[in-house]
Formats: sequence, C-alpha cells, structure tokens
Amino acid sequence: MIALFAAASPVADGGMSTRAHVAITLITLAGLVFVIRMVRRSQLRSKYTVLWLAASMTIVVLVLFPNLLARLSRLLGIYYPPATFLAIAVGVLFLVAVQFSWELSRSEERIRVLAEEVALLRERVEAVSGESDPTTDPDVSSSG
Amino acid sequence: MIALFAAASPVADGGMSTRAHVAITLITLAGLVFVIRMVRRSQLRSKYTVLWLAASMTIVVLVLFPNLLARLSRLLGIYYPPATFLAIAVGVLFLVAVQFSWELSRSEERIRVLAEEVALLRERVEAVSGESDPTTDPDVSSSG
Amino acid sequence: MVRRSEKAINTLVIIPAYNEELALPDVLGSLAAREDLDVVVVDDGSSDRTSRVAAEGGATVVTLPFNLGIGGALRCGFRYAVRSGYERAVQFDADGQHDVAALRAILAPLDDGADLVIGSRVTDGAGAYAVGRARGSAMGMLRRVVKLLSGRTIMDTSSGFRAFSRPMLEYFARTYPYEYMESVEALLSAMNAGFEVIEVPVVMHSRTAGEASTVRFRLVYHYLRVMLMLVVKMRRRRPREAT
Amino acid sequence: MVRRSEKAINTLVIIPAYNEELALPDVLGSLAAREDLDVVVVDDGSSDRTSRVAAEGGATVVTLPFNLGIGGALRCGFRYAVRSGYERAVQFDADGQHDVAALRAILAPLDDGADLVIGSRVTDGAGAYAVGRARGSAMGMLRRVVKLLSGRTIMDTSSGFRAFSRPMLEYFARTYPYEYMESVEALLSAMNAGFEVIEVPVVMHSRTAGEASTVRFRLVYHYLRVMLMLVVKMRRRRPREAT
Repeated sequence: MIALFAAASPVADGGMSTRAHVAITLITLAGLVFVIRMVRRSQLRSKYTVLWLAASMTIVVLVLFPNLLARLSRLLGIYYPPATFLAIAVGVLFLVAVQFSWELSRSEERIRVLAEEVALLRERVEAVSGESDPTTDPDVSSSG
Repeated sequence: MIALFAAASPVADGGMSTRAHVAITLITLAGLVFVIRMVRRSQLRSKYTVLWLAASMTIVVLVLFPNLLARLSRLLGIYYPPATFLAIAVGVLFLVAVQFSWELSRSEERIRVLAEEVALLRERVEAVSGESDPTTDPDVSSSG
Repeated sequence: MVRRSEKAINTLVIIPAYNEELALPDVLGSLAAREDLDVVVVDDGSSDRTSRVAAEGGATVVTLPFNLGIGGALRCGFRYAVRSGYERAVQFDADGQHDVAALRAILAPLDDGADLVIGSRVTDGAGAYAVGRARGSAMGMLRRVVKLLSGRTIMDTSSGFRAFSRPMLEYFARTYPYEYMESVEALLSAMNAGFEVIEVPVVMHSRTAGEASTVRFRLVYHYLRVMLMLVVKMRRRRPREAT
Repeated sequence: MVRRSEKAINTLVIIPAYNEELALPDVLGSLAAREDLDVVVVDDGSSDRTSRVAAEGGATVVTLPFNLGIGGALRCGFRYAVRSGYERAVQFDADGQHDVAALRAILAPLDDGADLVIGSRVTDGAGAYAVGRARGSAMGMLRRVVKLLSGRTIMDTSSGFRAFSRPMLEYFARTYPYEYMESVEALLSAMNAGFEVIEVPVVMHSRTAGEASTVRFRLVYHYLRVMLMLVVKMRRRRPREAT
C-alpha cells in the first residue's frame, strides 16, 4: 500500500500527490463502511446498495491504480488527471440525481393514488356506518 | 461544429482540449436523450424535466462556446476554466439535493397522514362489521 | 359496483373544492333544483369547513387527506364516478363561476357521441364574461400551442366547465394530469388518444373572489413548462382502441 | 360526525402504545373503573399482541400500519378524538406511569378555560417520583430553552401526562409534531399559537420497565436538534384566531 502511494509521484502517474491519495482513500473507506452499516440495518434498498458500492469501488480502483487515471485522462484529452477524477464523480452524481428524481416522481404518484383511495374509502365507510352528517340523503345513510 | 472544437485550443478558450470537448458533448447528449425518453414514458414529473433539460442545455452551451467559460472563469478569478465547469456542476447538484430533501420531507409527512387515515378507517370498518375482537364492548360492535 | 341511488340518475356533477365554505352553499343550492343530477364534492384537503358545508348542502363528500391540487381532486372525482357507475359527468366550479342553466347545453353533445365537451367562454355567442388582457393573451398563446400539437382550434383551452362521457371518465380516472395547467394537458391528451372533443359556448359569471394571484413570472414559467412537456410527451400516445 | 357511544361521555383517554402487551392490561383495568371515560389505544405498529390485549381490555383500538413514533400515534389519537366529537382528551401512558386518581386534577382546569394542562412531576407538591441525575439536568436544560423562547417557566416540559381542550385537539390533529422530543415542541407550538397552558402537580409512579435507552450521545444530539428547530421555527407562527 505504502509503496503504491509512494510510487504515485505528483505528475507521472495520475497526477495526484501522496497526501491527496491518502485523503481520498480514507474518505472512500469511510463511505464504504457507512454504506455497509446502512445495508446491515436494512435501511437501504438493494438497488441503492449496488449503486453506492459500485461508486465506492470505482474510486478505490482509481486511487489504487493511478496509471489508469492518467491513461484515461490522456484518452479524454484532460491534462490534469485529478480533474478527470472529479469529472467522473460529478457525472456519477448527476446520473444518481436523475435516478432519484425518477424515484421521487413515482413515489409521489403512488402517494397521490393512495390519498384518493383513502378518500373514496372514507366516503364509503361513513355512508355505510350512517355516521356522516345527518343531512345526507337518507337512502344512502340507511344502507348500512 | 468541427471548426468550433478545433478552435478550442487547450489553454486559450475554456482550457479544454478538443478531445475533452467531444467527450463532454457526447456524454451530455446521451444524458439529454435519456431524460427525454423518461419524460415520454411519463416517468418523470415535469418539474424534474425542466430541471434536467435546463442543466443539459447549460452544459451544451458551455461546451459549444468555450469563450463563455473562459470569460466566466476570468470573472470569477479561477485560473483553470475546467474547474469553473466542475464548480458549476457541483453547485447545481447541491441545489438539487436540497430540493430532494424538501420533496422527501413532504412525502414522508404525507405517508404518515395516510397511515393515520388507514388506521382510523380500519377501526371504523371493524366496528361497523362487528369483526373486531369478540370481547369488545357489544354496544360498539352492534352499532353497524 | 353500481352504488348510486335507485332513481335512474346517470349524470354526476363533480365539484373540486379547496377552502370554498363561503361559495359552496349557493352553488349546491342552485344544483339541488335539478333532480336528475347527483353531486359529489371533492374536498381537496381544505382547512376550513368545506366538507361539512358540502354535506349539509346535500352532496356526497369525498375528503382528500391533504391537498392534491385541482388535477388530483378531479381524478379522484372521476374515479368516484367510474366506480359508482355513472354514464357521464360534469366538472363544475365551487366558486359560482359556472351556471346551472348551461348544463343542458354542455351535456347535450354527449348524446351525439362526443366524449369531452368544453364549455367555452370566448367563442362567439358566449355571454358577458369579460376576459382581462393578460388572461386573454395567455389564452391566445395556449390556443396556438394546442393548434400546433393537435391541429385543432379550441378557443378556450383551459375552461374548467367540461362534460365527460363514460369512456372519457374511465380514461381520465387513470391518466388525468395533476400539474399546474392540467386542463390544457388533459385536453391534448384526450385528443391524442382519439376521443371526440367538442366545444360549446356558454355564459359564465366572473369569479366572485378574484384570483389574480398568478404572478407574471410564475405564469411565464408555467407556460414554458407546459409547452415543453406537451411537445416532449404528446407524440408517444397510442391511438385509443375503438370503444 | 359524532360517533361516540350514546352515553354522554365527552372525555377520551388516548393511550399511545408500542409493544406494551405486558403493562397495558393493568392500565386499562384501572381505567375501566371510571365509567365517564372512553379509552382509545393507538397501537403504534407493535410487533407483539398490543392491539389484541387493548381490545380485550375494552378499549377502542386504532392500529397504525407501521411505527410512527409517539408523536405520530398521538396525532392519530387527536384526529380520532376530533372526528368522534369528544370535547376533551387526556394523553395517558401505557406503561403504568400515570395514575388514574390524578385524572380529576388534570381535567379540572379545562373547565376554567385552559386548553392544555400539563401533569407535572417536579413541581413542589408532586409526589414520590424520583428523578435521576442525568434526566434531571436534561429537564433543567429544556426548562431554560422553553423559558427563553416563550417567556414562561414550565417545570416539566416533557411530561407525557397532559389534558387537551377541544380547540387544542383540533389544532394538534393537524399540527402535532412527530420528531423525537415532540412533547416540548408541541408545548411551545401551543403557547406560540396563543393557547392557554397550565401546569398542575401530579403523583407519578416510576416506570415499571426502565427505559434508560436514551444513550448519552444521541440525547445530546437530539437536544441540540430540538433547540435549533425551536429557534428556527417558533418565530414564524401566526397567533391563533379567537375560537
């Protein structure tokens, strides 16, 4: 490990300094632990688990093999490899956010449907139990 | 188009190389197509649609007119224009996250209200249909 | 699933109401004279006594547990109509804007096969309804958007005075849109799905409580949003299967 | 909307219960002696036989489909009270902490116009309730926060033994907070909205099942959170309109 970080000279491989490497690694590991704890408590649906574990793994790989990042940067025409790193992170976050907005849309639609169903049920129940307002049509009230 | 990309010399305008330009453009276009497909399937509420289309458009504009980015960077005092780009992206993501937490709060509140309504309905239905526990006060059970 | 009263009433008046305790009694009073109509008030999570006032006015009351907006309240009303077995329904405003006398005109085309009848404020022959300038130009804009996307000219695209056939009710019970300006979106969606849309001129009263609340900026945003959504969405709809 | 039994009972005892099958029978037994009270148990998504035990104990049971926390269970109870037409209600613990004999003392001030009566553990004159050190200092802290934000000294801000007037019930049916330490938040919200709050000393039993579960660190976090929320929120409330 140490050797790997030490080998990462500022510019040659990945363009990140040893300190940056250590910092990113620690942060990523903390994130991993956090995700795993949440999953263990059954607080996270598996689709999100997959998402976050995949994201964490990607970061770990990029940090452990700085050459990969350097090569990717050259491929994309980015001269400062850490910028590639940040760009990937931002890209992933955008996709995640789009996914979230989709999930929120669906949840909201379902909540709306439930609210309508509850309202219709309540109307039925009050009509049957004859406990709605006395001025209601007697035909309906007496049907209970 | 090609001329535009070619004109984007690494440092002068926007500080991005041609390759980086092409890569970002392709990724952005892919994102646009993705969002539009989601909307067409009615899977995305319009407020999110507006959000993502606006974000995509902003990126497209910045990529197509690198001078804009360079000028903005100078205005903000950032010496490396791609960093401006990333900073804008991160800022947008923050706002989106705040919006999401608001939506989630509202959804949770609504789910709570629905749970309470369902509990009250169930009590009514069981009272009316006399199917609650037999040991219950007969006055209440027979009111149906 | 048929639940309505024994008398052969097959027309339901749907009144979405949000905090309308003041206007509602008069509206329900004017409807009570019509023996051939059932009335359901969908209380859209009001914080006032709307539900109680509606029940006292003789209407069936469906109370939403929180505010869903006019589109959500309407969809709930459509669902009620479908489940209760009504053959047709009318959307009616809680604030006294619509006239009971106009019900005949708006319901008649349903018998001739129309699925959606729009009671229009601005067609020639309509009555005294005065349209403000900002509102007028907004209506013109919507008219052009609808024309562009459907090929048809509907004079009053956002009118809230509409009548629905049973197939239309079944379609809207599942799909009625609920975002701001849902009436325009619903109209286009109905036309795109192959439903028969007809417009008839009706007299309307000007609103008692003026709602000039839509600030200019928000209005512009919503128009742009609606147009964007319409353009993006409207191409995909499959033609409706023959009823 | 009145649904309660024919006898003119206008007081409801609301018991939020989460996995209380052991303590509940005794509590319901002691309440059964009081003929002038109706009892509702709100089963907060228990995983044990709480609902069944409550029904066997003669209470009306409202069963939440999942755990909402004490605040959510209480709001549900308030909603039940309002819909069923009760004039006043008492919040009562399921674990035998509260004494039926104290009900008279806590209900009496409602007749003199109080909206919220707090049965307080620590006022002089209260009985044998021993307050632990950590708990004592926590209570002192809450007292200071409440004093700061409302100008009033409430000795036992987090007591769960409270009585409510009809207007208070209607207010809380809509607005009762549900995050941890909701009792303090609710108290401040009531005072801010202009409700009449009164504190009376009552005897309390120490809890049968000790819940020292509130870990120190979490407790500190929650205190800080509550204070932040209170400071941020409490300024915004409009004074309540006269009832």
